[in-house]
Amino acid sequence: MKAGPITQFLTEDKGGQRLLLVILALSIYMPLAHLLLPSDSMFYVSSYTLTLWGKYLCYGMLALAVDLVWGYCGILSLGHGAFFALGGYGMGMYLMRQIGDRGVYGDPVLPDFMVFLSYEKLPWFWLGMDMFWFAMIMAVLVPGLLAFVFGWLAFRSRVTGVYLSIITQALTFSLMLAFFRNEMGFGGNNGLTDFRDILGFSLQSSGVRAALFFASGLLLIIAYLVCRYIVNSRLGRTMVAVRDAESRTRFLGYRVEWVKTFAFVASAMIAAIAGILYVPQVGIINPSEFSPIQSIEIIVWVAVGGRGTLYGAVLGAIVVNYLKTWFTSHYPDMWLFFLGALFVVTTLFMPKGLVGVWGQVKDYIAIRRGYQKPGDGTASQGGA
Amino acid sequence: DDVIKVGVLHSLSGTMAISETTLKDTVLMLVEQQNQRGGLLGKKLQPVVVDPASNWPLFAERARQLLERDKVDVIFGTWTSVSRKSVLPVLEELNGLMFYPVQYEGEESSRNIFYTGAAPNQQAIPAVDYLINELGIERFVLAGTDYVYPRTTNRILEAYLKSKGVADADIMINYTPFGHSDWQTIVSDIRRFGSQGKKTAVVSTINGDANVPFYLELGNQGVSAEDIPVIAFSVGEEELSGIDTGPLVGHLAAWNYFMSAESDENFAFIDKWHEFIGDTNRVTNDPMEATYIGFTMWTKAVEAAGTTDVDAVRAAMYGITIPNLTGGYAVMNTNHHLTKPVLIGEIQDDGQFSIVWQTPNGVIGDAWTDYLPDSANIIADWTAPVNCGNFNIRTGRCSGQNY
Amino acid sequence: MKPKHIEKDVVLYVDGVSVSFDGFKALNNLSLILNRGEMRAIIGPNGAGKTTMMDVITGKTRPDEGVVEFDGSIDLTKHDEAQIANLGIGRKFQKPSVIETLTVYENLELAITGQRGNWANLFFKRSAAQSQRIDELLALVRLQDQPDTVAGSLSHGQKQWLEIGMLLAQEPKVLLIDEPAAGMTDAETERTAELFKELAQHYSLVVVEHDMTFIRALNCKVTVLHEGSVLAEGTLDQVQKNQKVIDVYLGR
Amino acid sequence: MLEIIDLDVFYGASQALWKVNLTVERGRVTSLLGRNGVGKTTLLRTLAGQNPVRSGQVLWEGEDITKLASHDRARRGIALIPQGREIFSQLTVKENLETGFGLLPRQQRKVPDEIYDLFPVLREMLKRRGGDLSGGQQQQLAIARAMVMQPRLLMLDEPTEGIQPSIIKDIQEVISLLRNRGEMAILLVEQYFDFAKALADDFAVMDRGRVVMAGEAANMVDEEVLRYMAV
Amino acid sequence: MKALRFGSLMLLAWMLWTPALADDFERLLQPLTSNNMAAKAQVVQKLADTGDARALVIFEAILDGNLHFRRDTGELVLASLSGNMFQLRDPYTGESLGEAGRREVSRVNVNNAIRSDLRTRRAALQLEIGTATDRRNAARRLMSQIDEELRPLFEGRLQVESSRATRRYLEMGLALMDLQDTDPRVRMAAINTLDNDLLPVVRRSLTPLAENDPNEAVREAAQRSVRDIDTLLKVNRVAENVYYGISLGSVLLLAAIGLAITFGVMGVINMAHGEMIMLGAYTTYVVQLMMPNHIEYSILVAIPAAFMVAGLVGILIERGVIRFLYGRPLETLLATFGISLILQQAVRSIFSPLNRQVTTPEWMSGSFEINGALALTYNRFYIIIFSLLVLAALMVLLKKTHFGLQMRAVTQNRRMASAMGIRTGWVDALTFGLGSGIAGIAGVALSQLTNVGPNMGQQYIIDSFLVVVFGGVGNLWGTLVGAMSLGITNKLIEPWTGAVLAKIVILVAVILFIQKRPRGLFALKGRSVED
Ligand SMILES: Nc1ncnc2c1ncn2[C@@H]1O[C@H](COP(=O)(O)OP(=O)(O)OP(=O)(O)O)[C@@H](O)[C@H]1O
Ligand SMILES: Nc1ncnc2c1ncn2[C@@H]1O[C@H](COP(=O)(O)OP(=O)(O)OP(=O)(O)O)[C@@H](O)[C@H]1O
Ligand SMILES: [Mg+2]
Ligand SMILES: [Mg+2]
Repeated sequence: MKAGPITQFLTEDKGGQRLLLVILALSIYMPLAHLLLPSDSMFYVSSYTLTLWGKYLCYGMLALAVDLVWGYCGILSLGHGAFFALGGYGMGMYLMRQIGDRGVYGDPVLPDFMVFLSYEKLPWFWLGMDMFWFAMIMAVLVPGLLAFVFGWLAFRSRVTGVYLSIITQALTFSLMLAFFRNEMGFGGNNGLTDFRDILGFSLQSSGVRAALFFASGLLLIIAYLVCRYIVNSRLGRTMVAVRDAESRTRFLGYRVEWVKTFAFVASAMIAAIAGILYVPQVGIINPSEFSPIQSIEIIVWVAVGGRGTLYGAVLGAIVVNYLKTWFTSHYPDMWLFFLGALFVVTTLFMPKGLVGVWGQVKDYIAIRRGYQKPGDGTASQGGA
Repeated sequence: DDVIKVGVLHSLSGTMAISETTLKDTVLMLVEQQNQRGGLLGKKLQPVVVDPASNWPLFAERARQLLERDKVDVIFGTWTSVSRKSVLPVLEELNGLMFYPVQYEGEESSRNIFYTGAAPNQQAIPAVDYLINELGIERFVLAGTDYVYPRTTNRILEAYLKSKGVADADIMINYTPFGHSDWQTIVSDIRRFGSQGKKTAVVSTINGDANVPFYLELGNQGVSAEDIPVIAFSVGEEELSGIDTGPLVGHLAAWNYFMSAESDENFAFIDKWHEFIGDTNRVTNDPMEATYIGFTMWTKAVEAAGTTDVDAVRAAMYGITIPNLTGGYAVMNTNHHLTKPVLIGEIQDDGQFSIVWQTPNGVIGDAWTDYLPDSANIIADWTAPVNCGNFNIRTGRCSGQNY
Repeated sequence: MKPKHIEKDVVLYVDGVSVSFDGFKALNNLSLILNRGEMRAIIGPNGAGKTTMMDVITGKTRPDEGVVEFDGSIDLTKHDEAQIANLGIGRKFQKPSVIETLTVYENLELAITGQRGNWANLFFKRSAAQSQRIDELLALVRLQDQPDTVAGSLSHGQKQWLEIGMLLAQEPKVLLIDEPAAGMTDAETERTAELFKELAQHYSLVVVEHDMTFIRALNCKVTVLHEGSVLAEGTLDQVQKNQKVIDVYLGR
Repeated sequence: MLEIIDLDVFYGASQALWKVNLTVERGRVTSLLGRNGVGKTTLLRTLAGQNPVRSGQVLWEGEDITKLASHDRARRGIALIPQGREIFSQLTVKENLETGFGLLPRQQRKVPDEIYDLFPVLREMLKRRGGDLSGGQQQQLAIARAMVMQPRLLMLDEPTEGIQPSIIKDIQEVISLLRNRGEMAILLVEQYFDFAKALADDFAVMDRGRVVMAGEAANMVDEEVLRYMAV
Repeated sequence: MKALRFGSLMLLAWMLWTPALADDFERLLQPLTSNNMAAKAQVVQKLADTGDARALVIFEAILDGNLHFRRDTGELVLASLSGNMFQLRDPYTGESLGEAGRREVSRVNVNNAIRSDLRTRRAALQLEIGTATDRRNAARRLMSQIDEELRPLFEGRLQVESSRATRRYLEMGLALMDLQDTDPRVRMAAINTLDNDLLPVVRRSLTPLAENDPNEAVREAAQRSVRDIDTLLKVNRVAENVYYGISLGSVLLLAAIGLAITFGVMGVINMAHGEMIMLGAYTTYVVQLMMPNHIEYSILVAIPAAFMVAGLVGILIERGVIRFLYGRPLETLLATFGISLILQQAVRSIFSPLNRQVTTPEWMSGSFEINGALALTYNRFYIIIFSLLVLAALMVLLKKTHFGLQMRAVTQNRRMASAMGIRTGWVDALTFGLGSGIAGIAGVALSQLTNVGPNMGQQYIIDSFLVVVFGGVGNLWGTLVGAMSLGITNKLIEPWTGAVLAKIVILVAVILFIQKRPRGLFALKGRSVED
């Protein structure tokens, strides 16, 4: 642990490197296969598969964000779905405005749901959302700002542990209720849907699908590298120190509240970006994304993959969601049994998640052989 | 291929499972029945069941899966409006065909969806007419869950009531969140609102699980159907099967179907259902009838078209007429909505409804309500020359189509 | 107000501090003055308030009343733990507390003096001097063979040492050291005393200990606390003869 | 009598105890000495059932207890005063003392007065939460808590740590008193050489996970022992 | 009760028997078999006009819902379902007419209007001949639909009535009629008799007088009375809201107590808590299935049964999963989340995804009337009491028993507790079982208020965590105060904000409150917390 963050990534983060390579390969192969191959080819990627995997990549990024705060900084956020959803709403608003006068009521400005709830004019927070750059900035900034205000207040008051978890849950829950309200101006329960174009290109065209997929892959890779840099830096070690010995870290002179706020905001913004990419691919954003259960599921992905490893989180998100898709179409009546059992089994037998299995196996063999890891045999080396 | 694939897109887990599982079973039953009769166009029907797990984005994903990967010929599915809205773009993009079996708020007509549930004018308006004309109601509480269906319905009703001369002060509107379980305050407000001397009724668009605690609270606070009747648009036999209906006797519901309807078609349907599900205590309800109508019409249309090709089937759908389960006939209109009768039922202590009123004729389902200014000008007609789901008769424009 | 003439030498000024927990007075009008470059031993019965005093100085506990000032005029009661640490007050806890999931090396690296802000931290690169200093400290606390051992799996005594190492890495102006010799062998205790005496040439130290041999070896002024206030002060010999100290603390 | 035979203990993949052999007799104090990190605490914890044994045996009163759970050992009269006190911090002092009552017959479930006489401060603080006590007070509580159990094997892991001199003297007296009653075997880990030596009937010295020297205290050569404890 | 009433009516029918032309009567009944409600309403009117005692029998049968007719012949019969067949009886003689299949007979349907009309008619009759309770209810019913025609009935009854409550209703009824009197003194006296009663009909009847009574004194008296009533109503509303608040609080409390053990004491982030509640509710359902004839006592059986069922499942979960996770509290979240999914699906597979019907016993339904405007519902009342009892019992267990001490010791320091001879395995299992069992009990109570379905647990999990955390983890008093303050605040602001906003406001308030008290309302203080 004496090397710098970048060297460390190159020399130590084998898992991460492998994961990034796979993702890079996917994000090049899948869009190309979708665009170029004939649909009867064995290697063709259908729009179904493409959007599905695009969704997984977004979830992967979301899990990455959660792992940054939870795995490294010990902040168990049960409300990260909120930032994801807010990012998604930002994108949704932009896409809504893109519909223009092609809505069912043909109103040039107001989205359909506003027309039929008798809005006279666009609410102020919808202004400017027809500009892509502005909408994107807002979609990242608003969740970031919310995370900042919320985090700073909570961390400054030293709200920790379950107390923090529960108020993050309360945060997302109250946002869910608020967004459910039709008066809020976000389409209530139905949310935002029926999108047409992005940047003037039809969302249903293969090219846009491919581009969105590629963007998801690329941004996931970038997000991963950013997170990896953070956790490999001394700030990352400080985060771990805060996680495991918060008050002790304070006595070393670190401003714990700022460390946490930093991690929280960074994580919220990554989650928001994931949300931004998610919405055009699944075609709808609605308040159930804020639901606490959704946020808990994110935690579950991270834990299944392997908390505190970053690549484990991404892997966990993809694996769990893949299995979910698979189970729900193959065993629609039974899939909860399988998924539930998966979670239980992972916790019981894979305390370090999927990515820890290999290490576990090695340890097991080592113990069986009575083998002693070099440099670890402290008892025989102490003293003198 | 030698099979015709029928996609079933209903939640089997999550909050909507309670309602939708039954519809999945209904489709399976109808498929089985059709296969016993020798299938369709000489091919067997093969159901493809998936579980979108009450998760709205998942509905779109599953729909895409059904159409693109499983290549189903038709989909029966969705319950909530949002799940339908989520599926809609996928259907339109891939030119799929879906039958939607639930009463809803209207304001929609997609080329790729046939709506076999009630539009507001097939449920809400007749219900209010009944309250005013038959029960002499003068004050109205419009209580609903806060989402699009109640919002729209209540807006329509409000406009309608005002057109009937009901004063603002005699209308109370109340929205509650999904799954609301503590109704004490609201019921007591309703009680107070109804004790001012004018005959009062509650028009309930309360959804799903929130109904049970609502009715329980009504019962416990001693609000009986004779004092303040509640007429509901989302409470059917299945919802009642989870409640002790003793205290609810006399409260009302408006539907196009009640299990208690005494017709031979209905008796046969119920018997078949009991046999299929293996439980004679299971009830039937309106969305099941809507599924039945949709399915039967589809088979008719496929036979008429001689193919399952979506465009051909669609063209064959218009004007198809089949007997309702309650007697009379259902007709598919070119706006993709049905003509069918409206029934008012009172809750009985055995969890059934007794039919106390019925429209003399079928009511034509209206996709775009006439009681809202923005919708009044819009019509849906999927035949030439209009060929549009949202055609503005004032501007002569067809807006909002993706193709 | 503190008398003007001692002001410039005083690094830590505690006056009239009281702390109570649910009615129990852990500190009772406690006063203590520590001069620059002074080493002070503090002894006193269990529960006398020694640790609580350190809690007050380091910002962990807020006093009910009283003045706590650092380096002339900085009012410590107005600062939080991190700020106080950054002002230059370092502390070793009674119960060894290191960051258990980090390695020995990382513990020291976190403690090493320097910028603590997020951005500085994010782009932190160890300078040659810092690397060298960490190596020295590793050797000093005799963990040079285990820099990559996770601190949590050190033995009790090793943790004590690591914590001392971290304290030194911080290079604070004032070191508050709570029971450093606990869990050390006699030989180590001696060595520690030597170490502290050396440190006392550059820093101000407050050392709490129950080991009289150790206190004697420190050879500095001794303050005896009892029931939250100062019972006696002077050289070790003086206080050891004090009958009250014998009664409440030393025993016969 | 406690007999330890060829005990090997691992933490994960690293070995902490190597073929440890030791005997602790009833009515005698065995002092275990050694530098930091040589495995003293590990040994005591293993005896209390807190670390799994890889190989070797522990016999207590003739019975093989190597595989017994911690609480079953407590039920056989083995008590540990752990290093680091391990007070139940949210329980009051009184409740801390009563946690061991489950082992005693109902009529004996009372904290003996002699405990309060030995540690008067505990009597004053019966209602205070254990975690609020000062370090030394907690140490006293930990000793008292073990004594309430009326054990037949008492293991003390650096019991004097953080305790004021006058009480150390008292503890010393109590330990010798308990020894002299002859019903108890006592295993004492201490860094404080004079204390350990004053009480020891037998002694053992550990280094790097091994017992390197053992025997009767009378035969102990201070210099040799101290060599193992030197820096 | 019903039998008695029916019996007395039969007696009366027999006494009043005036053989009319059978054909006439039968012909009158004919429209009952139609679907035309207006015609049916006329039948009722005409039947009543005949004064034929058989009409009473028909009325009673209609109200009880067992008047049917044969679909083929249209013959009126009394029918009751037993198994899959209807048992038929003659409406007048009660003699058996054999059996008929489900679809051979139809019920004579009536609507609310007719039913209400019938009830009023019956009330008039019962005021004469009913039991004391019947008379009181009848007087109350008639009084609020006051009509000059009733005066002789009321006056006649007042002469002989002995029950205070009934007399009061009769007097009020007469006073309400008197309000229309032309003589101002009579009106004045009536106002005095009504004495600011809070029954809605009183205020309603006084309002016109207060607005435009020609006599000034009467007008003023009426105005004063209306004002006083309004003030009283306001007070009552506050009282009502507080009651609602306490009741909501008690629901939150019940839902949270179990969690206060598994999460608050043991530190297990127990996502399956809601499912334990659900198990309790389903147990209630099963118990009711097993004792269909003793629904009244089923709840009393269900409480221990639910405790056992949920408790055992809890113990299984603890032994099977959670015990491997101590020291890894966050992972309990993952495992219990998995368990909760499994339990939900298990219940869905066994009992179907539909809601199950749990009957509320008679003694728990209805409400207790304090005055005309304020009535407290029994079920809520019992639940309040019940929740407090459960809490008290738990507190005693935790604080006063050795097991409680062991429980707390184990959860604080498992290793040391074991070294003290405590069988940590046992204690863990029992503690988790206890928390789960209590959640099961909560399920029994909640089954009386809301749905019993596979998702019901999900509804309570968030609220439960919120309550426990808001109150301060590990402190039962905190859970109590937390639940009550959330409940009451919610209900006090709900009238202003509506249900949705009230909930949002509460959530935001909790978020802000936690900033002030980062460890909840009843925070554990001191050094001990920090490590
Ligand atoms: N949070 C608290 N609540 C109640 N009493 C407390 C609290 N914190 C400390 N005390 C009491 O204050 C007194 C002073 O404790 P402190 O730890 O300062 O003593 P000390 O001098 O360091 O003792 P030792 O030598 O044993 O470490 C003790 O009696 C302790 O029980
Ligand atoms: N939980 C653990 N995991 C891994 N290694 C450990 C663990 N606890 C102790 N060790 C290692 O085992 C060795 C023996 O430790 P132990 O605590 O038994 O020493 P000790 O003799 O009691 O020392 P001290 O006098 O400092 O208390 C040490 O090298 C230590 O690093
Ligand atoms: Mg101390
Ligand atoms: Mg040790």
